[in-house]
Amino acid sequence: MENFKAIIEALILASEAPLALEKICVILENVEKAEVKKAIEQLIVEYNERQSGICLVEVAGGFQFRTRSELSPWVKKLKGTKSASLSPAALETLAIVAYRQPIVKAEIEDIRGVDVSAPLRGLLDKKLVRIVGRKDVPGKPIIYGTTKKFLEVFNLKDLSELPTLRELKEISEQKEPESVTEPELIEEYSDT
Amino acid sequence: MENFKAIIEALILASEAPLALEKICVILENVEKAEVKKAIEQLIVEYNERQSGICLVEVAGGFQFRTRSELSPWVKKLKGTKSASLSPAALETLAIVAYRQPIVKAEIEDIRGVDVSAPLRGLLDKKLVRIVGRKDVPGKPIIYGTTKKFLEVFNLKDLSELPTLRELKEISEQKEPESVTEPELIEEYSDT
Amino acid sequence: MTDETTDYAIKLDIFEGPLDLLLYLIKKNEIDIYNIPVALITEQYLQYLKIIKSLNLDLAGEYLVMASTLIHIKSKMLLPVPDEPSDEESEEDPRAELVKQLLEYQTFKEAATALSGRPLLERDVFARSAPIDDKVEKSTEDEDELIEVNVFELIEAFHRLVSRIDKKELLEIDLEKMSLTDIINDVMERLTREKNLTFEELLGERIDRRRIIYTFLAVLELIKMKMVKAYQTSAFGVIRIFPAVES
Repeated sequence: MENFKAIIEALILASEAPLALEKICVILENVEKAEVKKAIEQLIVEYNERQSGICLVEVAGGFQFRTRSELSPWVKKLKGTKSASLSPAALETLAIVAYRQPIVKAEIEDIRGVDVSAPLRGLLDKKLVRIVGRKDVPGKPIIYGTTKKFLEVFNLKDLSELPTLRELKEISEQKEPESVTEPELIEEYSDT
Repeated sequence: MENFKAIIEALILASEAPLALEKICVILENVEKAEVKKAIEQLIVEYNERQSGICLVEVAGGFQFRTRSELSPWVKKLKGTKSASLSPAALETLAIVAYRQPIVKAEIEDIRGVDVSAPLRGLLDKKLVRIVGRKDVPGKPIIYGTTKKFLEVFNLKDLSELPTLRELKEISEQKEPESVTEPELIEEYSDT
Repeated sequence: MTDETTDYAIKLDIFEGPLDLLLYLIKKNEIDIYNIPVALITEQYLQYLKIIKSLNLDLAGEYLVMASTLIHIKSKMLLPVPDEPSDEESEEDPRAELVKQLLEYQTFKEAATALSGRPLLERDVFARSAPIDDKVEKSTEDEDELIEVNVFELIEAFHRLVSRIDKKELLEIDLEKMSLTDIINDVMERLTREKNLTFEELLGERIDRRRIIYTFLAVLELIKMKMVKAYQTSAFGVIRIFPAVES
């Protein structure tokens, strides 16, 4: 098995979802995790250097071949115009869930100032958001969190890769809002 | 569009079926068919020379990336650990068992309106449903219930964490677009 | 005025709620968010609501709640401020809560924009979507395959069924019932294992009130469903519970 890099390449291509390093190791059995990692890194560099239309990216806790984003106009032409864009309401709701998870519906509504039933339902349908459990308070409200698919769709390695909210404030040339409490990011809520 | 080879590569990766030469030409518009063909041939050679785990092959009247056939044992191993989803029939049967347990087969069939032998057996095999006991009525029908694994798969502490229908309605019942501020929510249902 | 009306009308459908409308007004008037002239903003806000009404469009309740909040703040601002701060904590700016809310909402609105600016799958980047290598048959030993399905799909499936057959009784499911089901399952499992148990044994160590009531209800339910039988050797004797049918 001298050429396990080729095997890794084949596995990543064949996998339906981003393929986790651990899973590759399980399949390869006798190769050190560090070596597998090195091989993947080499592959990433090779695809980049080759100016290929394909790149190997780390996303949602795994590796996946994707088309280069500059080429999207061409791929879109192939795929037709069924661009699955999210409405602003859905995006805002998703952003709140992503940064504040685990979160209940009432908390999302507090922030958005409107009822979020419809966008929340849309996000559940699209599997970008999932039910994480119930909060142990009277009424046992449902707790929501983001899914692995959310990471896949938004091209994130994991939740810690979400742009921090502080960075956003800087971009938006706000006067420094010292008094605002910094919402902390809850890291591990990716699903199994 | 000097680097149309990269575009071709991206198109082939993203295509749902083997991509025909003619279709590539339609998308690229201003490139000669002969040139497109030459680029594809170059790509095929490149992938071969690189000893990559992936090869570009002509199949079913088009081009497609495949894993190299020598590597199929590894790919098979990957597919063996593939995660499965439940068929709609299985999911419906499981839903009835989950919400109405303990329940006998005839009752499930009353609700689904069809024979549930096959999905029920599948659920037993997958260890999502188990035999809880027998009912002391003529025929001594088997009573079914959900398992611990069911709770694990659905990430539930116990059955009381299952969302109730009332809650589902709360998030799903679309108010008719009564306010102007929400019309874009509707599009959310139509896409994907 | 007509011009302005059209301007408003166009803007209306892009607001995501009262907070969004307020942010728009703040930006439009180039106002410092930390020092909102409440009277002005309230006036403009109410003007918008009037236009919505005049267009015969339904107004989400949240907009009206915000209107009353604004009016409330405005009236508070009109109250004379004591010259000297009293010994107690100095009176908070009546706008503080609203400002906090606006800033928080603004933060997430920007986060939403940033999210949609990322290279999105199926919009900017694409993954392989063809089934790979038909030659590779799926291995049949799916003994321990991972099942990928979420609870939402489950309840969706049930909801679908219910709406299809429209049986009202099916709707009578609530948390209480589900907790009871947990205990019913538990009781049946133990009975299958132990063959027979007394009520006390069924309770085990967990003897809180709720547990006793639920276990009792579970046994009653099981008897009703003809899944267990209860026997008593003498009056006031110990009640033993058996599975109704040997498995």
